[in-house]
Amino acid sequence: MTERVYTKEEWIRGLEGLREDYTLFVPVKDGDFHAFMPMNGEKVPDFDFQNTRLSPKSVIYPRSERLFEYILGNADPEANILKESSKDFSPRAIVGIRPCDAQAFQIVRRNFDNPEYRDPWWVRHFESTTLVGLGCNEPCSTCFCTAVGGGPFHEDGLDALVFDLGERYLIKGLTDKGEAFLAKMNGGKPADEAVLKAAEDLTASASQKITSSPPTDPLKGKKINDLFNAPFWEEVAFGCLNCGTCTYLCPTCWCFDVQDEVLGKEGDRIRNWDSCMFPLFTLHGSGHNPRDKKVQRVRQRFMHKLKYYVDKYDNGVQCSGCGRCVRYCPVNIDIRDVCERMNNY
Amino acid sequence: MKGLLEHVGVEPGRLHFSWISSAEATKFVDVANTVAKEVKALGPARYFIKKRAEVA
Amino acid sequence: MLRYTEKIQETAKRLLQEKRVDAFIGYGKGSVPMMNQPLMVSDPDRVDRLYWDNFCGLNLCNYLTKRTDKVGIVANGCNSRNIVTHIIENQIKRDQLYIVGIPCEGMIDHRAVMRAVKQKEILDIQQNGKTFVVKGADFEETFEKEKFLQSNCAVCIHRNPVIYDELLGDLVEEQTGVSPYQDVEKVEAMDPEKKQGFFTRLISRCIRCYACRNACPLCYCPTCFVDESRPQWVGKSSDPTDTLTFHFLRAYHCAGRCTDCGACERVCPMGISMRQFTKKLNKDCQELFSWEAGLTLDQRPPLDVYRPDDYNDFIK
Amino acid sequence: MSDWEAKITTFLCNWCSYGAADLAGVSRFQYPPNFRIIRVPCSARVSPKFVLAAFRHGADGVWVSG
Repeated sequence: MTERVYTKEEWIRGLEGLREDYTLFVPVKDGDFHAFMPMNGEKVPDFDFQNTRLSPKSVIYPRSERLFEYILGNADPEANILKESSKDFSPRAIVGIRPCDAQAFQIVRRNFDNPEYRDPWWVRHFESTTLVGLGCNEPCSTCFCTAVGGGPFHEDGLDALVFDLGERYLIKGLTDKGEAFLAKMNGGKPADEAVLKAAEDLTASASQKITSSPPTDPLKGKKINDLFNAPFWEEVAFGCLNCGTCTYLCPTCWCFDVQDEVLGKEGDRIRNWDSCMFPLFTLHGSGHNPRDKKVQRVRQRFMHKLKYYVDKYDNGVQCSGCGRCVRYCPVNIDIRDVCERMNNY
Repeated sequence: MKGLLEHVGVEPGRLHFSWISSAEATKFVDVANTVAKEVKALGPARYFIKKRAEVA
Repeated sequence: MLRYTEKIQETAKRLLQEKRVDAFIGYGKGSVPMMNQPLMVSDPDRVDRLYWDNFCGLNLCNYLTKRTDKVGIVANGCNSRNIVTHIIENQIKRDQLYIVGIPCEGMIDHRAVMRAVKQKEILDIQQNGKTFVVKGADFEETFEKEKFLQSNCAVCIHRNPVIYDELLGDLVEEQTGVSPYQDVEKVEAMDPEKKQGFFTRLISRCIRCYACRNACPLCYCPTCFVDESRPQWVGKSSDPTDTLTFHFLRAYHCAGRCTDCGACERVCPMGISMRQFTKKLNKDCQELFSWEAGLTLDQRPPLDVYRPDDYNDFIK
Repeated sequence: MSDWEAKITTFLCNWCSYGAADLAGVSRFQYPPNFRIIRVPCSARVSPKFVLAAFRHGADGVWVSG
């Protein structure tokens, strides 16, 4: 396992040097918040951030993705055939991804890459991406990663992890992908004992800063039907606007909607993010909608995350505790509160 | 409608409304000429046209 | 502002106990600072969850549509105007409502506060009349409320509720001398190309979560045009033209009805200022029809009626 | 660019302007060929969606006439 120390300037220079080998996605300050954007020499990476507004899921799973395309006509021999769109699967790296968001990819992976079903685009994007995490020195009060099996310096799901030690960064390679990334990166010195000790202390102190931790273990023992018919859903759902903020900001929401867009003699099949909060999500062709009430949709979101997923994959909840939905829900529906209610029911 | 379209940047000469009775063939021709002239003067539209989606 | 909390609780309790209303709609204190949760209480013993402060920027009229019971509701200036609009549009009947009016002094813009503390995490906010204290892990700062109003509140000229059954405080003085449409005028002065650039940039961050549409009390159609599929008017991808079409038509559907309550902007997770669209229409309604939405129950809105002296210049 | 001809989506009321266009035709009046006429039962049938749809499909101009 490689462990190297960089000064902050060295680190940025090292990343610059990697731009030939990788498309680097780095946190960039964009107006009021941070977003992962490709490092292109113009935008300055800013690693002094709490977390990005939108999760980095869009790097692997874009909000709209062209899957197939066709053209009509007689002149072109390639015409009249529905072809898979060409995609860029060259190596990418998300640098500065928080451990919770990296863990989220593992959660989503169970859905997109399992023995029954394998999503070729998601898997190839995921495999070509190196996740270089940045531990959280100062977790937010809304974070609850420790409650869902993660932590501010959790290593699962990451290829390398960076510790921010004030003046310097310590970077640890964790997987082959991470080691390859480090091998290509210039600069840095091998880490000494003092630095490793500092990193350990940081990890311990950060975990203690996580204040909210709704237990998720009791969920497994509950009966689905009991929770489904619980009386509290009406109350939880009352304020809900049925907007897509929670699902679109969530790093573990994976639902999509495939749309055909036809324009004259050409057309595309596009996969877009969809949200279980929208009535259209479950609308049948017949006009029937099995989830046409707000309360049914809100229940679906929480039941899926906190119960169905738990039962199906037996691998914890479908939530990485990043706290985005808690912070940005316009009507303050708090998943921690809902989880408590489900626990106590 | 016209006000908001122009506000978001569609040129004023692109959208026209008129009121012509079925007996007013001459007015129809007049208005048709004006409309065509104004739109031609603006050249081809470039804005608000749905092209192939700009997606990944 | 905070003093209203107790009064709201008392009133709600009384109304529920006297069976004047079946349910009472208000705000509850949120689990994170600067966020409040819309709340419905039907048990008189649970009114202590009701709350009021400077961050009640959501519009509660959303929760009135299609109700058949009798409801009590708290309403400040803009919310009361939306209630009027609802009544005019037959979304609820006047005698179903018990409106508890709150003279409003403006809501605080949570984004402006975040900017002022450089996006550091806020753990607690104390509100004391004209100032408020923001506390974080390693800082504590005091700000003047006046400077942190939501942009729609800063130019609001209808702070007092226009319709109510009971008022919970003395009417406040309305602001005078504000010029609400300065930003609209700035855009109006641009040439078409600049305008295109302005609006393209404005909505470039939009993720199409439809929070603005759903937070808007005016948007109560059973099927929104973006959800229609036969024919499909708008694509669902992140294509800029589709996004622009959505914002354009959403705004257009609010013509002559928007009360500039600011809920759309408040809820946007990406901080898009979509009031730039609706404000232009408000300005046009003001100039062409001398109309502001939701001020009276006795007059039909301008796009609803024909008058021989209607503005006619756009027709050849 | 020189052979560019404007395409103008035109919504005409069946009872008014469509009649006028018909009359212009039988009277052999000349008018420009750029219009793509859609006959509607009344100009009030034209929803703002139609106008946007026309622009989205690449119309250079839209003319609504009652």
